Amino acid sequence: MSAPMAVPLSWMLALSGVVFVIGLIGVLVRRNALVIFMSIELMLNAANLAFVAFARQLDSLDGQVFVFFVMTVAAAEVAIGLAIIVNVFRLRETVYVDEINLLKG
Amino acid sequence: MTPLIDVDWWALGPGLALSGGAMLLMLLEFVPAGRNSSRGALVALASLLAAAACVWRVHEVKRALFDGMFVHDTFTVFFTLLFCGIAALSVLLSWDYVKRMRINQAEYYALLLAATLGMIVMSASNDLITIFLGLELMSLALYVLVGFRRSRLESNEAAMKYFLLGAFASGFLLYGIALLYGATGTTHLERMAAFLAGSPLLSNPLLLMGGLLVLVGLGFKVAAVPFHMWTPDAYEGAPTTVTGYMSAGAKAAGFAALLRLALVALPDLQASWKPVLIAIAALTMTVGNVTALLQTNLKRMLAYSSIAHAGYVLVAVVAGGNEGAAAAVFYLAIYSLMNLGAFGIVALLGRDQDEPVLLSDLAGLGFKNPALAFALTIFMLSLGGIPPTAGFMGKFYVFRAAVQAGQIPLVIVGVLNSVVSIFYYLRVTVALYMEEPAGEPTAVSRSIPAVIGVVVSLALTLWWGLQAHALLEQAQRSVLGLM
Amino acid sequence: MMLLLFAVFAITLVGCSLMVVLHRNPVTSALFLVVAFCALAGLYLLLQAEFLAMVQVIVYAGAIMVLFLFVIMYLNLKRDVEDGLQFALRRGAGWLLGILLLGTAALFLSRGWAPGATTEASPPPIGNSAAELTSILLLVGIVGAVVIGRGRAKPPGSEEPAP
Amino acid sequence: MTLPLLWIIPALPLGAVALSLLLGDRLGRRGTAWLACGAVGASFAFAVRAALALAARPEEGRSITEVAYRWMQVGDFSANVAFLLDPLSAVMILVVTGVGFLIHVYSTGYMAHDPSFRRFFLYLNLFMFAMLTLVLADNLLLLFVGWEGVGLCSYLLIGFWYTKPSAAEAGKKAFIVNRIGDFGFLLGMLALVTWTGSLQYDALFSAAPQAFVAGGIAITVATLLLFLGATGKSAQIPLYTWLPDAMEGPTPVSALIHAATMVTAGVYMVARCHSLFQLAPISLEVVAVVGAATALFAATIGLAQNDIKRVLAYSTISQLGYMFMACGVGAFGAGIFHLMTHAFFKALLFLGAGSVIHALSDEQDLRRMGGLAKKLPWTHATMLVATIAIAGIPPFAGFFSKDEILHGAFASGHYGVWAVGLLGAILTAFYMFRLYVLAFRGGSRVSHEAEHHLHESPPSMIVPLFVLAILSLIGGWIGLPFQRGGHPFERWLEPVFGAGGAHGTMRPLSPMIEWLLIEVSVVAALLGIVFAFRAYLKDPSLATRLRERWPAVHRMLVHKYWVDEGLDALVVMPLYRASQRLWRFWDEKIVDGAVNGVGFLFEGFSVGLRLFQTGFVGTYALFLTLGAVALLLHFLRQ
Amino acid sequence: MPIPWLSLVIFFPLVSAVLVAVLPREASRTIRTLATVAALAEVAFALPLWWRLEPARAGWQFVEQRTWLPALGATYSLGIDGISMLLVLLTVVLTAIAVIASFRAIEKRAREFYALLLALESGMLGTFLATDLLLFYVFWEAMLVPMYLLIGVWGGPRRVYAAVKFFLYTMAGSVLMLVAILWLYFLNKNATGTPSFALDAFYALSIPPAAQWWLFLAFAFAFAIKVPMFPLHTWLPDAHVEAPTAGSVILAAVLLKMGTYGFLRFAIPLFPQASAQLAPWIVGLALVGIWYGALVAMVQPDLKKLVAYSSVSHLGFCMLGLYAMNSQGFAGAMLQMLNHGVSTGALFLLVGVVYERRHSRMIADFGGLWKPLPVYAAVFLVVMLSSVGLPGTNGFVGEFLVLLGAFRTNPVWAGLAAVGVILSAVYMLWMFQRVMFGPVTHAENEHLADLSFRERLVFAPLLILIFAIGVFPQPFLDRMQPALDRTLALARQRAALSAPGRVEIAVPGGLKVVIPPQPSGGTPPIEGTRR
Repeated sequence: MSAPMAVPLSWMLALSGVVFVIGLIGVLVRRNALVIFMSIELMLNAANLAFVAFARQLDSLDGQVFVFFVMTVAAAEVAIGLAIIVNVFRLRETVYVDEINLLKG
Repeated sequence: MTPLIDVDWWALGPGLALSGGAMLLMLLEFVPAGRNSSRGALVALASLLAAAACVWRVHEVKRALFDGMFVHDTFTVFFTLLFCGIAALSVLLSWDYVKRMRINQAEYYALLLAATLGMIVMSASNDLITIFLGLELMSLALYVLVGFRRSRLESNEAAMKYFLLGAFASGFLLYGIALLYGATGTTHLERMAAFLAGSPLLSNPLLLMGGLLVLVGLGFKVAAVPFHMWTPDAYEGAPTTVTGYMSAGAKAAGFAALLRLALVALPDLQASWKPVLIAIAALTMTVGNVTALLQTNLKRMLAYSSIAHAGYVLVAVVAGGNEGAAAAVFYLAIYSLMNLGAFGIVALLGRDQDEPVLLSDLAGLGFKNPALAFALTIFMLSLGGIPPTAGFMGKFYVFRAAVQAGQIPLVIVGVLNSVVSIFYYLRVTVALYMEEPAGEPTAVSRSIPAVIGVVVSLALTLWWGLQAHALLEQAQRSVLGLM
Repeated sequence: MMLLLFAVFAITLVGCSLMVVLHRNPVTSALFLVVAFCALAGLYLLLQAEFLAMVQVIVYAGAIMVLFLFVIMYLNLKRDVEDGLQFALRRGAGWLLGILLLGTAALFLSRGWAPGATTEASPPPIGNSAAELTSILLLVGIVGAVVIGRGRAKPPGSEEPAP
Repeated sequence: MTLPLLWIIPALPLGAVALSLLLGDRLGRRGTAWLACGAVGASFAFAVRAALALAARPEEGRSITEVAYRWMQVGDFSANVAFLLDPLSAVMILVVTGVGFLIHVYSTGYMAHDPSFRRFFLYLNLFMFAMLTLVLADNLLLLFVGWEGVGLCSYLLIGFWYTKPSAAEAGKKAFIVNRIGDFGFLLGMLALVTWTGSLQYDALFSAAPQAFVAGGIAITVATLLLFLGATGKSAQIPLYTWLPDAMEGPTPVSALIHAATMVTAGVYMVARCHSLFQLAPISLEVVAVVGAATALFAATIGLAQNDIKRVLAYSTISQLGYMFMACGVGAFGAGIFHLMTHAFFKALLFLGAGSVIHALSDEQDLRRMGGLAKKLPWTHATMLVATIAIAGIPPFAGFFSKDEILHGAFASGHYGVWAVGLLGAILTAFYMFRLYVLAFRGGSRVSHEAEHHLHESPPSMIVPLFVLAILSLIGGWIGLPFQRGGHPFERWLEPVFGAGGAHGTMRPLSPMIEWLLIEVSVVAALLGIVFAFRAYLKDPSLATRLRERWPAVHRMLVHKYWVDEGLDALVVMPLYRASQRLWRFWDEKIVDGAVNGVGFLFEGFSVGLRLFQTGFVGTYALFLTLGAVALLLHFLRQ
Repeated sequence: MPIPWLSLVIFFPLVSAVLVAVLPREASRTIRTLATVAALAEVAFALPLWWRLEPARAGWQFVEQRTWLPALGATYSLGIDGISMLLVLLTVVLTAIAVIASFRAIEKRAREFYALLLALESGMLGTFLATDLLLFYVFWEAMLVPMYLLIGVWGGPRRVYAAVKFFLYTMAGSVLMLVAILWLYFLNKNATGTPSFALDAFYALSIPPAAQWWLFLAFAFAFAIKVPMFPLHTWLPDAHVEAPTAGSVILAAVLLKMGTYGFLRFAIPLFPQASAQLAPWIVGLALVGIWYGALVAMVQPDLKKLVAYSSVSHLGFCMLGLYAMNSQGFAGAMLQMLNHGVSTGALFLLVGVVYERRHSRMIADFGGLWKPLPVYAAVFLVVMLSSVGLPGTNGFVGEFLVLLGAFRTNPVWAGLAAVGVILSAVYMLWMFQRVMFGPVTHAENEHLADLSFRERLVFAPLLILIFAIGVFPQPFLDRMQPALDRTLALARQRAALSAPGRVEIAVPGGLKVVIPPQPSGGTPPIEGTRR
């Protein structure tokens, strides 16, 4: 068994949940694609927090390894995502998602 | 003791072949070649063939790879072959399309191979980590492919929407995985099942919420209602061949992961999931079909149709058990084939600048270009589930499984939906045969590889409509590994 | 002590996250995000994931957020203009849904939840294959970023730039 | 004794039809005439031979059945194409082929200049085939074949001059009104076959007393349904309206079909089924009452008609009423007797009228005739014979048969029927002599144009008139009353209608009363004649005065009680309008509207769902989240 | 190895269709000749069935059975009996006629037209010959496609609407049948342990009454749309009016028969109790159809529409005969199916003849046609008389037997149906009068050409059939009756399997429908008869 947790798992989970929801709200209420993307990063990090917390609770490394991979994925994702957003901006001079709706219906 | 040169290498073959192919292609980009060079396509085709050959060589074997992170079983084999087939057909269809669209870059094929690898990883994974990684690999490659025509507004708009929403959904998926991990202490599917077996924790909220969020994430990939809304926009904006590829491959991969997760890791949870899945299946079919009714853009219409088809597969998933899983697999194979065929024809139809192909563009084509019109008609009928095409057999088997599982109301919703769907599939034939063209009829590309691709899909669509026995047996065998 | 640190990090994290979402200026948002990530790294430390904390600071707060800031600067974005009835509705719905999600989840979890347990003594040495996969993934990320963001260069076979 | 080869009798005219169709116009007019008349003549010869053969047999053996082939057999039901020769059908085939032959001959003259000469004889031969099938059939189903076959020919012949819209309309009306009757007939047959198991006469009649409760509802309904068929074919109330209109056809057709043969099919059928009707006294009463009512009703209309053929048509309806009256009171033999004599004199009347019309260049209005006796001597003479015959003056044919009927009515206690019959007799004598006087006597009212072309008809027309005149004169003598054991005609029919035949249900009357009845009827006829002469020859103003005295009555009679108009307003138009509504409103708006409505509904859904697809990432994310929340809420609820 | 005769009969037209389809577009003469030869050869292939079939022998004949989807238990099995044999002959004869009749009507895209017509023939034949329910369903649905295209490509101005309506309507009905087939399949699988779609297996299956109810409804819905029964008939006028002549002919002559065939072959013998309990309703709809079709036909201004509505009326008779559930009713209904095929097919051909000449089908555009077109008028007359059921023609025998059957079951039904006899005369004669009689009202009608030799050739077999069935129906009855009697016996025997009683059916939503038992036995006693 690991050392007794000073911070209860539930607190950590609550925190991660709150951050996740804040990110989610960010996605829902913002129009700037970059900010939306940042909010998504918040959500991913919230998940990471949950992973780490669980890993701590379970005393297993799996969670931490997972987080590491998530970070790598996030890095690749950011590279591609930013490239896409920049490209959109180059063609349209905007990153406001509400101004980008050629495709609809 | 020679563990290194074991059969594992054959089973790993697809991964090696595809990643090798992808890297080769990326390197090739540094060697200048003509604008109309076909080397990318050739390399891609070769790696796909190699991948398929490797997996076929050991298709009878079942074993775990990488200490159980992957599993090589009939299910993996089936889906690997399916993904290789989908990718190969896509390569054939893209062959001249990319030249016409002036996106003939080796990266295109490299990304295609990478995405295929991601799909294979998803179907072969026995661990949530690799499922996630496979999914991300596939998704990242697809984000780029969707936006591959950088200078077209639609293309990069589609890429942006797909990307933002995909990342958003990944967030859900990831959080779901975290909760599952927390609830079971592992990310490994079989151990998860072992942990849950006989445990009183089935109603553990962590578990349920984790499953729910994973469902959201995978539901997004397979375009199930209400996680479907990106589909039409992304499909419409993407280069047509990419649309065909992702509509077939990404959906099949999502379902492969879903099936494995549901059947291997969480079989005991099925009871509590059933009502949810029933609702989602019914909604998916209905929303997809009804929204497709009035579409005039062929690609968009097919996009909605693909949503509806996800619903049919979900019916099979709801049915559950051996038969349900086999029906889902069977349906996915048939759906991929006919949908690729349909998109292949749309790709052939596009004018140079890839104007959207509207239904009215098809007017009069039926007698101008009878072969093409015939093929499109068959694909439409097959998508609509009219015998004697493969689409009918697929639906029939799905509904059979559902009836067997006692889901008669859902089946009735399903069959009525196929009536609704027939309306818009018929609109295509109406345009083809019953309307006069307003001006010059749409030009048709005369790409031989693409024609080969379409003919292969057409032949199989018809053949499986008449005699689906072999495929059916394969589908049934494929799910035995999961049980 | 731990609890105090937790409180500090947690409050910083939540506060900064909220500022990311709320602040109109994307540059400010990005800066707050950096702070939030640092707070997260602190939490990782509390959870005895020192390596991850380090990676978090280097990769996230360092590399990724720099990239973000760079792009924001590059695009030279002004303050967001976010108003209009339809948008207000959506914003309302967004908040409502977020809080609803949180609330129901909390309610749901309050029924009694339990974390699982590691069942097997030796966790498998994962990473082997996954690391290879991530390498391909990163490669795809690079290639993708290059393909999309190739700028005005015109390699053979690529298309004309947009008008 | 050799078999009489019954099938050949109807087959001959049918063969002529086939030959005519096959040869087409190569046949020529002469060839057509010879073929048509020859076939019917040969039929007549075979009929005579058959009748003689029958007569040569002992009385109890006078029923010969010839089965041609099995027509249909389904389960326990079967029907054959089979012919029956017995005294009744013998009478009928003789009348049909005999009169038919004469009319064929007459037609060769009458139709000589018609462009559709061949078609006319084709129809006529086809009619002969159908009529002979009708009378020779040995089961009701085959009878029905002939029954509808004659209806078809009647339809075709009424509409022979199809370019005339009125003719086409009349043909259709005849067919449809007949169909209403056939509807009854068909149901009647169904009832009989369902409960007795057969439609073959012998089997049917012998099974009926076991199958039905005498006087019960089933047999009453069945026989009434059959009678409905008869009213259609024989133009009785309520289905008589087609017959006057049928006069649009060529006159020989009126003579053959609408006087002598087809319209009597109903009487024949009722007589044929007498044993069924006798099981249903109520039906018999209905038959008698309908017959009497029709006899009187049609006679009153006949009083005021000015079209020569229409007068004759109403007279036919009236006379058919007499025949039914006879059947209704149980005097079937008398009915058949009147059928036969009526065939003679009514055919003669029509042919004579045809001769007049022919002579006057198709003028049919009595008001533009007059004084034709001198111009058309032969026609006049023969017409006079026929008129006397129908008026019932002895010793002409009509007297005997009509007297027989009245006698039967009186003897069976139907005094009301008898009285109506007597009144009808007065009216008959009156309107027939009105016709005679208006056409042949007095001053000429013929237009100049017609006057110029006025001529006596050719021999091909006069000879048949002459033959028929003789028959009208002597045809009744085989039914001389006051012979022990019934008169010869009645004895001939005895194997069919049973011993005592017509008088089976009747009280014998004392000779004095019989004489009295005869005197009364003769006096009645004379009364009518005298009045006709007075009103139209001696004192023409009398008719005018009567007209002016009761204008309403006159208008009513001229307009035939407005029955056609009434039917049109009450049945035809409402049905038409209802059908229009049914189509335009119910079918197109409601039924199809529901179908299309489903389509519109789905299109509406589609439009609605497309609204969600805004193209905004935010909306999409919102719905995605909404889905997640909904799932969570679902689990929370559990 | 015996010749797979039925397969040959089914697939020969399909092969011919492919051959026609690959000919060069310009070779219109060759296309026409090939199509004609193929259609006639098909008649030659099918005709021997008339003699070779042994009507009295029980069970399927010329049986073919091959594995198809062994995993599901579906087989490729064909068989024929007296019922399907007559319908097969009707199909091949009418298709040949339709091919020949289209020589002049179809000049655009002739190649595709003939190919589709022949493909359609294959589909129809397969439907009649399949003895495996899945196979049946495949043919049943597959046949929609060529018909849809025939209407939609070569049809009139509203062809697209009509074609799509036809397709959707029919499909909407049949998908529920598919569900029912699956249900039945699992019932059978649970009872016997072997998966099978074989009709004979289902014939041997005892189906609980409550299940019968739903199954019957699903089957009956599909068939009722095809028949079409009121109020599911509205696709018919549209499809008929818009279809090219050949399409209308096939539609009327054969496609509608699939509905009645379905009732006869599947709905009645498989679900006899549900059939019996619902008989009053079905008969009610049939009677409404008889009246309604006739009344609406009466007021149609368009010849084709008139004929189309008359079909509704005539098919009502067929349904009535079937639901009389006795020998006479069955035989009458079956005969009426053939009759309607012949007569209505001929009527559509006749309308097509004037349409080819005048490009109008409106009654108001004609009048007095007898004068310029005497032969045409005569043919029309005969066909019309057959349609109104004049004795001596085919129509009468069928109608009489139907009415007889109906009367035996319930005299009121027969009484109500017999009114149709009057009404059919009303609308037909009125139409005939307006088209043929009277003076020639339109100058362009004065010089219309009468029937050509080819057209006379087209009508000759139909006229012969009209009289042959009318005068000598027995050979036809002999061939159908044993099979019909067996079907009837089967239905009765299956009905007896489970005792009649109250049936309770749970309807989703908590409602409960209770069906009282049907009094068994034949004719209810009528007052005044002695039994």
